[in-house]
Formats: sequence, structure tokens, C-alpha cells
Amino acid sequence: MQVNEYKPLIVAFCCNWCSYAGADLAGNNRLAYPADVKIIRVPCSCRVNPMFILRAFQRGADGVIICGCHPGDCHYTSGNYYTRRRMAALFSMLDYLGIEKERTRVEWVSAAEGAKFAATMNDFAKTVASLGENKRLEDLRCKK
Amino acid sequence: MQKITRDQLVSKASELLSNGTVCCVLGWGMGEFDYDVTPTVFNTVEELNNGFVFNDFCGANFSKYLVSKAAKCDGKILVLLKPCDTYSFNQLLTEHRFDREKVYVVGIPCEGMADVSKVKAICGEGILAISSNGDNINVTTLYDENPIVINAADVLAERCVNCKSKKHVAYDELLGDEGEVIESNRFDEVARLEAMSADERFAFWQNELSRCIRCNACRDACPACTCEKCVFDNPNSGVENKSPANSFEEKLFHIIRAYHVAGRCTDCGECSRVCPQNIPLHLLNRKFIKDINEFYGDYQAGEEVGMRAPLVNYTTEDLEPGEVFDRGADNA
Amino acid sequence: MRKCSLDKINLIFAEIAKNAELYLPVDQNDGSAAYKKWEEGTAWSNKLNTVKSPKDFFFPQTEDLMQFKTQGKNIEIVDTRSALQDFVIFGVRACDVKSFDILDRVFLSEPVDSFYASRRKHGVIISLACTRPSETCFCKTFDIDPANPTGDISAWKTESEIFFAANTEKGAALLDKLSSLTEECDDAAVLEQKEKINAIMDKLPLKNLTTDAFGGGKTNELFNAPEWDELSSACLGCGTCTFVCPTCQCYDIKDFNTGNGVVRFRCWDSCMYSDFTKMAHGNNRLTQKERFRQRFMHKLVYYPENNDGLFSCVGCGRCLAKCPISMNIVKVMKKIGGKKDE
Amino acid sequence: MNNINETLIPKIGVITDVRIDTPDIKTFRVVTPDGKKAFDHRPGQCAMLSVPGVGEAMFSITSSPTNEEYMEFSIKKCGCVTDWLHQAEPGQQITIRGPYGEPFPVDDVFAGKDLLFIAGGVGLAPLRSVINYCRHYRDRYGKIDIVYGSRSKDDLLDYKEIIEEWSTDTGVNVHLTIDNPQEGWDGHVGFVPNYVKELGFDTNKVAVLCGPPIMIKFTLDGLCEIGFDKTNVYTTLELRMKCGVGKCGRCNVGAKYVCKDGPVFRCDELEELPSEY
Repeated sequence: MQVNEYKPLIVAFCCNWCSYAGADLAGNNRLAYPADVKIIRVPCSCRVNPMFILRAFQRGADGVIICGCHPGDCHYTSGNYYTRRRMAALFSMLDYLGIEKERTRVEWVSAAEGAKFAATMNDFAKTVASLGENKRLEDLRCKK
Repeated sequence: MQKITRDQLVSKASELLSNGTVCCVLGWGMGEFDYDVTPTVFNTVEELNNGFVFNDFCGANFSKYLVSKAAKCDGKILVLLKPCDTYSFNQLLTEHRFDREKVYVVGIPCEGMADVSKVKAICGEGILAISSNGDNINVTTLYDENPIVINAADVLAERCVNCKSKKHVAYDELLGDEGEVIESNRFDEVARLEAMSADERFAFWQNELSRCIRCNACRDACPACTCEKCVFDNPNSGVENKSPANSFEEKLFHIIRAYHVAGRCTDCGECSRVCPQNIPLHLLNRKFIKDINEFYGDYQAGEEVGMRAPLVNYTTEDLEPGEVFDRGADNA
Repeated sequence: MRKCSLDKINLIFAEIAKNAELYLPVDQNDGSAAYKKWEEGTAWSNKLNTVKSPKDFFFPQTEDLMQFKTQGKNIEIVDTRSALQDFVIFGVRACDVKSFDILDRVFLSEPVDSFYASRRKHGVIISLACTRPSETCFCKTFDIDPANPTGDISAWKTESEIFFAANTEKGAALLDKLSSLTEECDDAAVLEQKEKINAIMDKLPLKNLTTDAFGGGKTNELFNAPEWDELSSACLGCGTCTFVCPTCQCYDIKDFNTGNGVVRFRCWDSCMYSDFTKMAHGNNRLTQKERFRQRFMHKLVYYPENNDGLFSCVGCGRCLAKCPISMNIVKVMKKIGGKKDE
Repeated sequence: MNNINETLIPKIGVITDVRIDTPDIKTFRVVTPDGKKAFDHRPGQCAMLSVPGVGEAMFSITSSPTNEEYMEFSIKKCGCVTDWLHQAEPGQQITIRGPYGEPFPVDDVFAGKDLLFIAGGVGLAPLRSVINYCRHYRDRYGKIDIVYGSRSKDDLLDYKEIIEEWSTDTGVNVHLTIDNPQEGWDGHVGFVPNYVKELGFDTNKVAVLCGPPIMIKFTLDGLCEIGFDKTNVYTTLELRMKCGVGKCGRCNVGAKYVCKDGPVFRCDELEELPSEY
């Protein structure tokens, strides 16, 4: 029997100003994080609307993580404060519907935190891997 | 069961029509049976006398109609609002959906409306007449010789069982006494679901939402859903769909619908009232309300005009999305 | 005519389910009934009818038509249909059985809709007479007899027994298979049952509703009736009436991009929706009044004009029970049709 | 696909040529992958073209049935499907099904008569099929008059064909007009309805109209004014369609389905229908 064969597909929405640069830094510093993390660059974490997250799950994501600037550091002053409220409400709702709460996460990663980015992704991938495939928010038509 | 009678309402409306305060009246029109009342615009006193009805089945929330009807009137439109409707009224005003100057609000007291499906659950099909008699309701059916007497409280609509307020938060004129905001147990059912395991919750919602036929009645009746074009009707949105092809689309629609009105939903209960499949949609909205109250402090949408909704607001000390669940664990 | 004790009804279900998928009305936890697949232990609902009509069996709410695989400039069309199983729908009321005739005239007229036709071929309908009609029933208006439901097999339920009569070859073949569980009988009990039903029918509040004012050729007379404004004034534009209706048959064809191909599917559509007739350069039904009028004119005038006077309504009463604002075909018929009598 | 006669299941079509007609109209030549015509049709009939993932839409077949090799569609850019098609290059596959609708009565009513075709803008597309059919069987018809107008000279569809082929045919008179004066245009200037009245045709002709609804309305009034009988005037309609076979229920005008009973209607028949088109 093979162990750890299952590799979850993770969609990471990264804000252009902090987390995307953080991901870059992780790469420059050769810090490893799973290849199955697909990064989508957004101008600000608050650009991520709940529909994006649900659509990511529909198209086969097993976990969705949103990374933005640390509160107070938003390039647009307050974008990530809105993200914080919106995602708190959404994640709570997903949990209420019985969808594993571990599949969604928000992390604040600055441009200088390459190591944190890699560690976050590794940890998130591990958590999602332990949950297995996303069955509760899957759209069978999108499975190959 | 209602404290105010049809005749009182007709005479008030006729008075306002006759003295030129208003040019038409948005009220309840008589149906085929005692329970199928239709929101109707009355233009004359004669129309009011012939077709106006007020009974325990006048549940429809008129506030949303003002968005389309107020603009069409030359003068003011008279609208009869129950306490819960006035919250929606304020919320719509906050969102600048109609002109306050075009509307004349008469607040009417409400003792809770009845749900005909609950009546049918007790009396069966074949209801010929329903009349109110104090705390009781008399139901005449095809199959029973004598009217069946049932306790009005037993057939109270779900949203009225957990009525949150008897207070009118907006009116030009009030019939009856000023009511009070009341302590309700409206979050009990949400808390009961929260206390379940994730698997149980998933099974519960899967079962409920699987009945959805995507008729959009919940959306179209909702006073908070007033977008000119809904994302689910927009062929370019990528999520446009006219029927739930699978359980994902059922969830997608209902999560987004509830999310979009989060912080703006006044908990009027129209979504659950109109659902042909009796899906307890208000439990989704109430979850958001409960969360918002717990996370960011008590907030009642529509309490005043001009309030800033919690999801378009923030403080620097808000809790982190990850902490949502820690709190949940503490509560449990 | 054959009969069987109601105690043995589960044996009948089990026997039918041996060779075909059996669907029957089952109580749901919200108090309503819905057609569900029978499995050991499934209890048959004694509700008058289901919220959603059984048209779903022949004309499902969503149905994949085909799949496209695209590569560069090339397209490949993939047939995604799987072989259909025989199925039996049990307990269909007279009104709903009639609705299949109405759908047949649309889908089985040339060019035949093969998706519908193959489902129709594989389905066997066991109808059931109505013992306790509701106040919302008005099937008599459309000459439907709830005491004599059609279908492949007709059934009548009494206090303790259920009676079957086959009407078609398909029905006779199925009834034959049930011969060990049923016994031959005369129709005395059924006649008595029919009389009871007829007695109730005479007491229904909507028994005098007529279609006199409607029918083919009345388009110009009714289209510009001033009453449409008032009738449609409160309409929310939702699709409840169309989706619970057993005869509404309009559909939409849509593409869904799965990320690894495109699925073309068809789904129910509603003429009450604002985008129903929306084109790139405009919409010929701009207001809810026009959309509302279309629905009722279609059922009461256009359809009969094209189908030998047959109305596209069976009086099942679902829209009366389910419309969020309680506007429905009965109110339309009375308001538009009634004015002449006055 | 095993059963190709399914109504809703299309065939593959290949765009073999794209001709730029006007700034917003292109004409597409379509054949099957093996280079044949997808199906036979009659003048005035339509076909359902689709781009998987984008949508399906009804277009009138512009080429004449007498063309045995391919079909042509003149398509104006105005929505999702047409936008996509306008970006397509030769070799692109699309899907095609049809033919749909009732054709113009070219072999009975039109036979032996003088014909008057009146088109505005992209409205020439459905008429081109009939015009070329009648030109092909020239001896079966009397005199042919064609009145065609557009916003400007650049917006005239099939200009080359009109000038080089139609105008040179014997017994075919082409009358072109544009809405506003323009440099390099020495022809008529003015709207189609007025031009038709100015031209003052004798009224024993069959007239065929196609164009924007407002043009149809005024031209029809104009024709009646100069003495035409509505029973001799034909037009084609367009409404939203999904199935093309009279089942999906959206393209009806009264009890008539445009996809099945139309798109060709005689104006007196049309007048009997409710004004919902």
C-alpha cells in the first residue's frame, strides 16, 4: 500500500502587495511548499468574493486559502479588514452547513515572510490532505 | 386573532384616499378561499369595499413592492405595514431603493399570522372556510360535518412563533398601541444545529436543500434582494443556472443568497414563507445574524434608517476568521 | 379487475421493484410528499398529491443532452446518454396522468423529442383515484374524472383494499406479474367508491369554474384585456407556478463548462423569468404583465388553438397552493372569463 | 454520434471562409468536416449555429438553396455567440443544426409574379437567399426590384455582389439608398420607407420586407399608402429561440411559433397576431 499518495489541490488567493511577494520570496529562498498549491493573484484579499471560493471548490479544489497583508498594512488601507469580517461570516456558514472548516483558511503573510508563506502552505496542505478529497462541496460534472 | 379589523383598515384607507393624502392603497385582496390573499393595489374606495381583506393570512411583506410601485404613483401610496415589515422598510430606505416622500405608512398591529400548511396538517385537505374566534380558529372542511376548532397558537407561522418585535420602527400613522421589541427564542434552532456534529449538520442541510426546485421565490420575495440583475440570472457570471443540476448548485445558490443579504436581512421570514418546498431558509439567514451579533455586537438591520451594515464595516480589533471556530468550541 | 388487501401492498411494491424501478409518493420531513424510489421499508404517502408533479420522470428538471470536447479548432460531440431502465410510477392522480397527454402532444409531435420519447417508452403509469380531493381541485373543469384515472393501470383505494384494472398492454403485462398477489373480483366496490368521489366532487368550491371564455381563436379578444394589469400587478416573477405545474413544458438549453469539456443540458425554464425572451438586441416581453399574460394565454388559448381545443391545464391545484402571492389560474379564469357573465 | 437525426443534437460544421462585409457584419461560409453542405434548405429558412460553451443561436441562411456546395451566414456582431464568431478564423469548427422554419412560398405564390424586395441593414441577409434563388430560376419570375438601404455606404451588405451581379442581370433593378449623405456616394440618400414611396411601384407585385422592426413598420405603411395589399407583402420575424422545433416555448407570437410556423409571415397574417414581436 502506498502512503500519502493523495495530493490535495489547493487554491491560494494571494494579495498582490504582500502575500504574492511573500510567495515569491519563498521561491527565491528555495523554501519548499507543495506543487499542488495553485496561486491566484488578486489585487487585494478583499477582492475575493465568496463566489470565488465556492467556485474553486466546484472546479475541484480540496482547500482554499486566502492570504493578505497583515491587518493595518493593507495597500488600500482597509481592504483586509473587510476580508476579515467577510471570511469570518462565510467560514462560519460553511461550517454550519457541515462542510469541513479545515478546508478554508485566512492567513496574513507579508512580503518579507517567505518562510511563513511556505510553512503556512505546508501546514494547510497537510491539514487538507488529512481530510481527504473534497466531497461535500464537489460538483461531479467537473470531475474527470 | 388580529386586534385590528378589516373594517377599521378599510375606513382608515378610505379616509386617506378621500382626503387626497394618498392616491392608492397597497393592501390585501380577497381570494378564492379565506387563506389565499393577494397583495393588491386599490385605487378607489369602491375597490377597497369590494376586495379588501384582512385576516390571519395576510403575511406578505409589502415593503419590497414599494420599490416598483412607489415610483409609478403620481401621489403617495398608502402601505399597511406590520411591525416586522417596517424593519424591511427602513432597510430599503437605507439602501435608497424608493422615495420616502412617495409613501404613506400606516403601521398596523399584528398578533402573528397563521400558516395554512399548518392548518392543513391538522385538518387535512378540503378546507372550505377559516374564521377567527378569539384564541381559536374555526375550520370548515369538506370532510367534517362540524367546524374543527383549533388553537390559533398551533398554526402560527414559523416566523411569528419567534416574533422579534411588535414595535413599528417606521410609520406616518399608527393604528393601535406602540409595541415593544420582544425577547425571542429565534436563535434556538440555529444553536441546536450548531451543537450537532458536522456530519449531522451536513446531512440535515443536504436533506433540506435537496428539495429546492430553484423557483427563485425566496429571492424574488426577499425585501433585501433588490438587485436589478441577479448574478444567478446573468449569463456572463459563470454561475447562471435555472435549475439545480446537482447538490453543489443547490448549496451554491443558497449560500450566496443568504450571504448577499447578510447584515441587511431583517429576519422578516418571507423566504421561508414563500418556499414551495418548505425549506427552512430563515435558518441560514439567522445564522448570519447570530454570528454578526456574537462577533461584532448586536445589530438589527432596519432598526434605523442609515445604519452601516456590519459586513461593510470593520474595527481594527475584529476577531480573525480562524477564531470563529475557537469561539464555537467555547460555546459548545 | 383485480384486488388485493392493503396489508399486502408492500408485497406488491416488492414484486414490481423486482423488474423495474418503482417510484411512489413518500412523505418528506416537511410534511409534504414527493415521488421517491421505493426500497424495502419505504412507506407510501397518503397525501392527496406531491408538491412537484410527476412530469419530472419524462421531462426531468435538468437533463444532459450531449458533451463537447474541444481541441484547438476542432469539436467532438459525445453522446452521454445511458441506457434507460424500465420504471413504474405508482399512485399518479387523474390530473397528472392527463398532463402526460398534454406533454405528449408537444414532445411526441414531429419532430419527436427522442429524450422524452425513450423515457415515455420505458415508463409504466399506475394511476390512483382520488378519495379525498382538496378545495383547490378543479380537474372537472377540464373534463378529467378523478374517479376514473387513466394510465397503464388504474387503481382505486378503499379503506382496506386496493383495486387494479389494466388499460394498456404494458399495464396488462405488469398486472399479470402481480397475479399471485392479487385476486380477480367484480367492480362493485369500485363503483361504490366512484360514487363517493362523485358526491364529493359536487361539493368542491371550484366546481362551477368554466373554460367557456377560453380556447383557440380567442387571442385577439383576450390579449388586450385590461384585467391583465391588475392580475399581474403583484406577481413576483418567480418560477414557482411553472415548476410545480404538471403541464408547463418550456425549457432552456444551456452549456456548462466543466473545466474539461462542455456539457450541453436542458432544464426547465419559466416564461415568468425576465430573461426568457431576452435577445442580444432586446426583449419582446419587457414587463411582468407580458410574461404573466403569456403563461395563461399559452395554457388557455394558444395551446388549445394548436391542439384541437385541449387546454394545457389539468386543474391539479398546485399553483393555487404554492404561489407566494396566491395569484393563480383560477383567479385569472374568473377575472378574465367571468366578465362576460356579468 | 450514432443517431444523427436527433433534433437537438447538432452536426459539426467548419467555417471555411470569413468575409468582412461591413464594420460589424461578417459572412461565414460553413460546410461539414468532409467538405459537403450540411443539409438542404429552402429560401428563408434558418439554422441553429452554436459555439460550445458560449451558446446557440438561430441565423437565417444567406446563401441560396441552389448553391450545392456550402452555406453562408451573414452575421452582425451583437451578442455572445456573434461576438465569438466574429473572432473565429477559417478552419474553426462550430455546430450546426436545421433547417428550421417555413420558407418563402417561392414556388407557388411567387411564381410568375413581379417581385419587390425591400431590405434594411442586415435585413438583407435572409433576403439574399431568396433573391439569388429567384435570379437562378430567372424565367419563373417577372420583374425583380430590390430596394436596399443602410446607414452608410460601408454598411451595405454584399455590396460587391449587388453591383457586379445583381445590377447587371436583365430584369433586375437595384435601388440603393443610405441614411445620410456621404463622400463618394452619388446614389440616393434617405430612409428606406420614404424611398419606397418615392419609387412608387405598381401594386400587382409581391413584396418581401426585412429589416429593423421600425423600418418594417413604416415601409409597410408606405406600401399600403401606394396601394399594396397586405396579402401580397411578406416579412420575416426574429425572436429568441432555443430548440428551433416549437417545443421550448419562447418564440411564440400568439399561437404561432416563429421557429416552426415562421419566420416568414404574410403581413395580413401577422396583423392577426398580438403585437408581441
